[in-house]
Amino acid sequence: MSVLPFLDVALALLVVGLAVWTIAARDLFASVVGYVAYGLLLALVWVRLYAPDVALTEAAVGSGVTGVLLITAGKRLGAARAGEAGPSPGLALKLFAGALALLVAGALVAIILILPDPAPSLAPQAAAAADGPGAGLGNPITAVLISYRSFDTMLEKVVLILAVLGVWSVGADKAWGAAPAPLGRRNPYGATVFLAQMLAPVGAVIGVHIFWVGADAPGGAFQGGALLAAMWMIAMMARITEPPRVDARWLRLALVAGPAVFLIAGLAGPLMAGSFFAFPHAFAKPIILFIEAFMLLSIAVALPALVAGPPNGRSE
Amino acid sequence: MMPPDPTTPGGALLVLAILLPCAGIILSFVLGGRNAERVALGLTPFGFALACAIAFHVASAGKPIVYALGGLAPPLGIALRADGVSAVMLVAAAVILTAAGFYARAKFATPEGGPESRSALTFWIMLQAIWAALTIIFVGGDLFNLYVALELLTFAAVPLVCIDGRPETLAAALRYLLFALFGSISYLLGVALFYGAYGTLDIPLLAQRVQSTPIVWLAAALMTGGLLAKTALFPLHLWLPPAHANAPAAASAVLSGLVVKGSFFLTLRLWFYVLPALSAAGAANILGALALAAIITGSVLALRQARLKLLIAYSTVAQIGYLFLVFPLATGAHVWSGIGWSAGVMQILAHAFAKAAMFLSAGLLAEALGHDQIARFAGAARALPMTFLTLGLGGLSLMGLPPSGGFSAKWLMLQASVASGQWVWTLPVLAGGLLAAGYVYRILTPALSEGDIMLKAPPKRSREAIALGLALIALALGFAPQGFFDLLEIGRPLAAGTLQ
Amino acid sequence: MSPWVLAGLVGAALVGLGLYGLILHPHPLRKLLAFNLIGSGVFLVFGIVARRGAAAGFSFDPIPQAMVITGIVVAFAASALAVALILRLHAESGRVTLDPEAWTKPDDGAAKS
Amino acid sequence: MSHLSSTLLVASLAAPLALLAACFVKNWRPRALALQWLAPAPGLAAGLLGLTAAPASFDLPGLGFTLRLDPPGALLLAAASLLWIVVTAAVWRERAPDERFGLSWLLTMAGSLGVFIAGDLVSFYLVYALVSIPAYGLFAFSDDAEKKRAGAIYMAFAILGEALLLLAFAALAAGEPHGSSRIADMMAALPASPWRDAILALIVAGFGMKMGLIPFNGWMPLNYAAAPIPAAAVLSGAGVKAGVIGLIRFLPLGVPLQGWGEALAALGFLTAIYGVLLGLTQQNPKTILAYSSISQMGVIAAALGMALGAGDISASGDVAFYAANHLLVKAALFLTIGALAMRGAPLGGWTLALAATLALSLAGLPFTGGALAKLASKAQFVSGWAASLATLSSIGTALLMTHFVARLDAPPPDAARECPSALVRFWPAVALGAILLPWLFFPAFGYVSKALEIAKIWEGLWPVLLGVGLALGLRRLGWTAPRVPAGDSIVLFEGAFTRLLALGPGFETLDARLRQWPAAGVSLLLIVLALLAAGVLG
Amino acid sequence: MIPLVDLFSLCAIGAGVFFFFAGTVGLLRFPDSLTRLHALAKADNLGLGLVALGLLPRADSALAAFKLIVIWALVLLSGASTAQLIGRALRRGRK
Repeated sequence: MSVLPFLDVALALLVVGLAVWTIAARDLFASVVGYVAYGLLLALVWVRLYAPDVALTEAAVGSGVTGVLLITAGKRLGAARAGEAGPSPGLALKLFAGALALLVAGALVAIILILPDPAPSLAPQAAAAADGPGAGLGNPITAVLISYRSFDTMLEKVVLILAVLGVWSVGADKAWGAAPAPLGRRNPYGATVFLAQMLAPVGAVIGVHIFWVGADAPGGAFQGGALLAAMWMIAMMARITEPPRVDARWLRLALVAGPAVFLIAGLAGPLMAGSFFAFPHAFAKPIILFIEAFMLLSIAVALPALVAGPPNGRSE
Repeated sequence: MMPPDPTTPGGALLVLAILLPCAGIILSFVLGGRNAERVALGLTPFGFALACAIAFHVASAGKPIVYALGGLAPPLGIALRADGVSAVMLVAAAVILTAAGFYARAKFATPEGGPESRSALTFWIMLQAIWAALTIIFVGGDLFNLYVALELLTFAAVPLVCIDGRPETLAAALRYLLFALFGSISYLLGVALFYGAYGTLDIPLLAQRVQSTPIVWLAAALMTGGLLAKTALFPLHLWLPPAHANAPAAASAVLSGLVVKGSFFLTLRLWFYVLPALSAAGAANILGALALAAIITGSVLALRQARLKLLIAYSTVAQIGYLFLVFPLATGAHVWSGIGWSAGVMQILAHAFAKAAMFLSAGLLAEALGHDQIARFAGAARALPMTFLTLGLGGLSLMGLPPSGGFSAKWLMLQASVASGQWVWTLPVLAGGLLAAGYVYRILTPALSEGDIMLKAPPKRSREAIALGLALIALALGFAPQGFFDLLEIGRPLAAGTLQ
Repeated sequence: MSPWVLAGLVGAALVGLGLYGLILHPHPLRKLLAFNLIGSGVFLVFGIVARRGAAAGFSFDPIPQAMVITGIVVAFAASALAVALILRLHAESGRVTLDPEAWTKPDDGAAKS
Repeated sequence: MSHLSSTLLVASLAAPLALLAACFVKNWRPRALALQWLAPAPGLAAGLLGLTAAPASFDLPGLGFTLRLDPPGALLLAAASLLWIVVTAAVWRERAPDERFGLSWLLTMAGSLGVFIAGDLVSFYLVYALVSIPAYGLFAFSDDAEKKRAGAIYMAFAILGEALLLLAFAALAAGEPHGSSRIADMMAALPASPWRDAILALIVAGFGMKMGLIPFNGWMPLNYAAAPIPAAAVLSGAGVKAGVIGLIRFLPLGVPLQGWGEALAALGFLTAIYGVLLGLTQQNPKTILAYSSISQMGVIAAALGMALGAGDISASGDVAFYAANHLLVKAALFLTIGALAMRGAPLGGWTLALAATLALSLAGLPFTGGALAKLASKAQFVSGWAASLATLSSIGTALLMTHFVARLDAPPPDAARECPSALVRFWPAVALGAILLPWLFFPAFGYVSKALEIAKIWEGLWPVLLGVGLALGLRRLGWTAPRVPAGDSIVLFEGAFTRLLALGPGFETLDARLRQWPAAGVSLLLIVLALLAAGVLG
Repeated sequence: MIPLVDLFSLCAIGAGVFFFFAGTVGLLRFPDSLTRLHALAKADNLGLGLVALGLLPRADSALAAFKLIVIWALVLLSGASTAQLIGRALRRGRK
């Protein structure tokens, strides 16, 4: 009798409990904090599902960067009066909506329990392709992301560009071109500065490491990029560095580097390997790492840009 | 082990058609300023040519053209697939986006050497993003890939809604975004279930494998619900009127004419391409009932709006209802299904062109008059004859009067309803036409009556011509030859026994 | 009970909770949190699908896992866009309500005839 | 079909459309509009040529449209073309109306000529819409409240009629087994169609609206009162005949349908009598003519109803002749209002006599075109009750027309201004033409000599005399009819419409509720669950 | 006989778990935020340190062992900084 099932159940209860807290908390800020904790614990669930890559992504993006984003927003909105968003719905509506949500969740549970057995899987095909289009990458997730379903990944990078532009576009007209508002307070606390000075270099190294091993072990451009992004954000919070101006050419180049290189590589596919988004088997791994390197850069720049928000014309 | 590469001749065009606007986005973003506009407009002829080339290939091959990305066949790889409907939609989108782009030059121009402006950069990039997203939606063959495309579409559309930065547009954009996210997450859950059940997300492969099991039905219900939220089918239209009515005219035209069609198109794909083997009469009737409610409510609300753009936006709510009549009228492998199918596609096209033309005209009108209060239009038709001609012609198609695409669509819908014995669907078709006549009348009558009107600035003739051109296309659709309807049948799963 | 069933239950619970919050919370940021809860619930469904698909020497099916990674990034981008809109709306108007009536200008009103 | 006639047939539709196309160029527009009086010329030629030719079809290559000319259509085409030429030339000779009016005129003209030659369902619907909808522009653009009201009501009926016909046509098309869209093929398939009764009901209701059959008669008096005299002339003359040709084309006359025939005949006679009675209550000569039109259209419907009951396909020619006569006479009568108003009171003896002769032509006064029309329609009214009712309607028409002539000295205020002066000068020619031209056309349909038999003359004369006598007698007695507002039953429609409008705020409330976020969210879940249930349980 | 290394691991991890437990009790039972913070910081730093120490001998490689130390160091760093920041925020809130 292993102790693991009990841990699993405890973890599940904790995760659901924090989710309930996130929904039920009266205070906006408390709800946000609950969500961040929830995200961290969820990463553990992913570990238990044999999904370390997802766990890393969830911890870094789903909980970490999203956490900063939401906490910042919650802090700015928290000062505002309650009830400004409109009245809370009545009890009857609450009961009705709750019943419907319960029904949907119930249906989902029922369906999950009758998922076909044996489960259909593309794992055999992915395994078979590992030495072909998979380029001998030890991490099948990376092979899926950069080779088999590279098209999804490239589009997702385009989505990130659009999101950045969308966030910027929310700013004021006259502020265009300027930098977003600083992430930290005018006189950062010593502890913040200390943390940034200590953590950022180490974190950056770890980020690059995670990216580098991603070809064969859990990790990759997403996770590494998210870590780099986090380090940059810490540095910005400590005012060691400031958010860049949105019209900075280097920033724009960095943002598009990933998708641009991806797109060019995809377009070159017919010349290299006879098909768009195909890579010649002999050079597949270096090409993939090359693409990933630029994606790392783009992610590392895009996530902080998304958190920093639209350009801000006012000087603090 | 590996299935053979299903790529067909001409398939490479599909990749190019997607990558072209993607490259445009990247270039515009890096070069910035006036270059964004140059890139966006400079690429339009190429995009249009690619769309036409795809249509030509599909028509001449008589079967869908396919491209397996990376040379890797589904289920492991992603395939792109263009059939007759995709081809037609690609061309329509190319025309409308090009028109919207050239129309918008007046508003979103960056002066030579001038500083980059927020709204201009956003507009030109998002316009290309919509192009890219729609292209993927029209030719995508993988349900998850289509999810990414849907998100691309939403991310491109939302900033356009609030591009002028007023609080009410921000609220409209936020409502749009949140509800669209609600929709996309619902869609994504359905995708997960499909993968869990069949281990593939490729549309033709799924079509071969699906059976009428609870998993499939839940997946289909979730995906449909999500897509309906993004399409704003009544009663999920909460976000549409303010979003479409407050965006700049060129954006409204694209949002109303094309963007809602993107998610609708995926609904079509789901039911007619993924699930053709299922007997979906019950679901089709639910969608038909919602369509009926949409047509009546949307039209009545349009009839009661004081502002022209809100009127046109509510008309979109009604016209979206018409789109969904395709489900009861084309589901199954009946003789009449082909008629219903043609009707549905014709309705997409007719509404796309007519509505785009009307929104562009409404924009010109608002700029010229400084307002879009219908009650204050007296004498406007004399001052702006071409603009009102466009509104009238667009209205003609919405009302379903001949000759117009709207007429053809209604005509085919009525035939399919009668032939299938579902007389109940003639009610919304006819009532919607009458109510549309009512709201078009409401626009035109005050404008045509006598009155003195002061124009702030007369609209540019070229912009009026663009809007008129779109309206004329909506009209010309009424003359579509048989070959056009044959094209729509290419690749339709249940067309004349293609599915065993 | 195998771990994936447990994860499935958690996923379904998250979806249900998120739906409840997304529908009923008036504050857009709370809606956004709820959306993210649904999102992670949906990702968990992908996760159990991947886990159940363990085969050919893999302890998971890599395709759904890769989709989750893509999905997480997209969901974050969506959250960022929504937060930017919420903050801007708040800064511009001091309100964050989504109630359509609250944003109706007097001249938007229906024609009273 | 001969080369010449097919060319003319195409040209009858192409000529107005070409002018329309020319209007898109701003510089050409005034010229094109001024030249439009020439546009019906090919139609006139085609019509005259087709009067005696065998029915023939011509498929327009490429577009899938079919044009068809048969004697009934040809007669109406010729008469309508003639009317359009005369009135258009007169209107533009004096001073060009504004472009809005000019374009509406041209569009209506194209539709009005097109309905007589359209051979397939879709093109018929198209030209039918053309003759109905742009006509709005001929009278309703105005600040005058009454004209606006007339316009709105006209439009409502036009669109409603279009909707009913659209459904009928779609059902026809769906029931045609070979995918043909020709009207003739549709009609061949109709009697066996499972939806026959529904289609017939829609056809009668749809075209009945155009013809002003009760209870859809209310728009016509408002319309003609609001329209300027030339517009009223072409609308009452040519426009309304679109409904007549519609019934001729879309009733399966070759197959006896007893029940439908009797119902239509009853509706027609009822309308005929009703029109006379209500017309007597009116004071405005234009309105009186409108009620006379309602009554005459009732007679036509009755004739078609009898033919439908008997399965008599030859009735189409007779009815077309009756309609053509009405086309010419009614248009001339409208012009008479204007012409005499310009001449001013008091009306001279011969003027009055000519006007009276013209008016009584409608009642079948011997030696007028009306006598021939009556002769033509006689063939349908053979049975006892139908013959009696037909005679009764003749008496009524004579009564009503006498009332009209009596009211000519009180024309509506704008009548003199509205009427082109050329028509005033040529009025006697126009009136004589309307009285006599049918004699030229009649040989294509029957024997003129029949109309000159003494018995027939007497048969035609006594109801007229009786009607006129009654009218004069009542006048002498000082009897005045009760006043009924123009449009009579329309007030009820308006009331119903107002109540319908009152539903609007309800919809607004509903919409406002549903657009609340929680409502939309709940709706989404409900839809998902409903679809799930439909799938799993269904 | 348990190998000495395992005994060491057991003791160290056991002690670590005790500190975590104590920290959690403190978090739940202490009267105000500053004292709770105090309890938490101790638990994190010492508890995790002892756990990491216990795991050290069991690491597969020197790199893995190094990683363990780095993890502890990073948590130490962030824990201390965060506690400092929270404490400052609390003091500001009291004023």
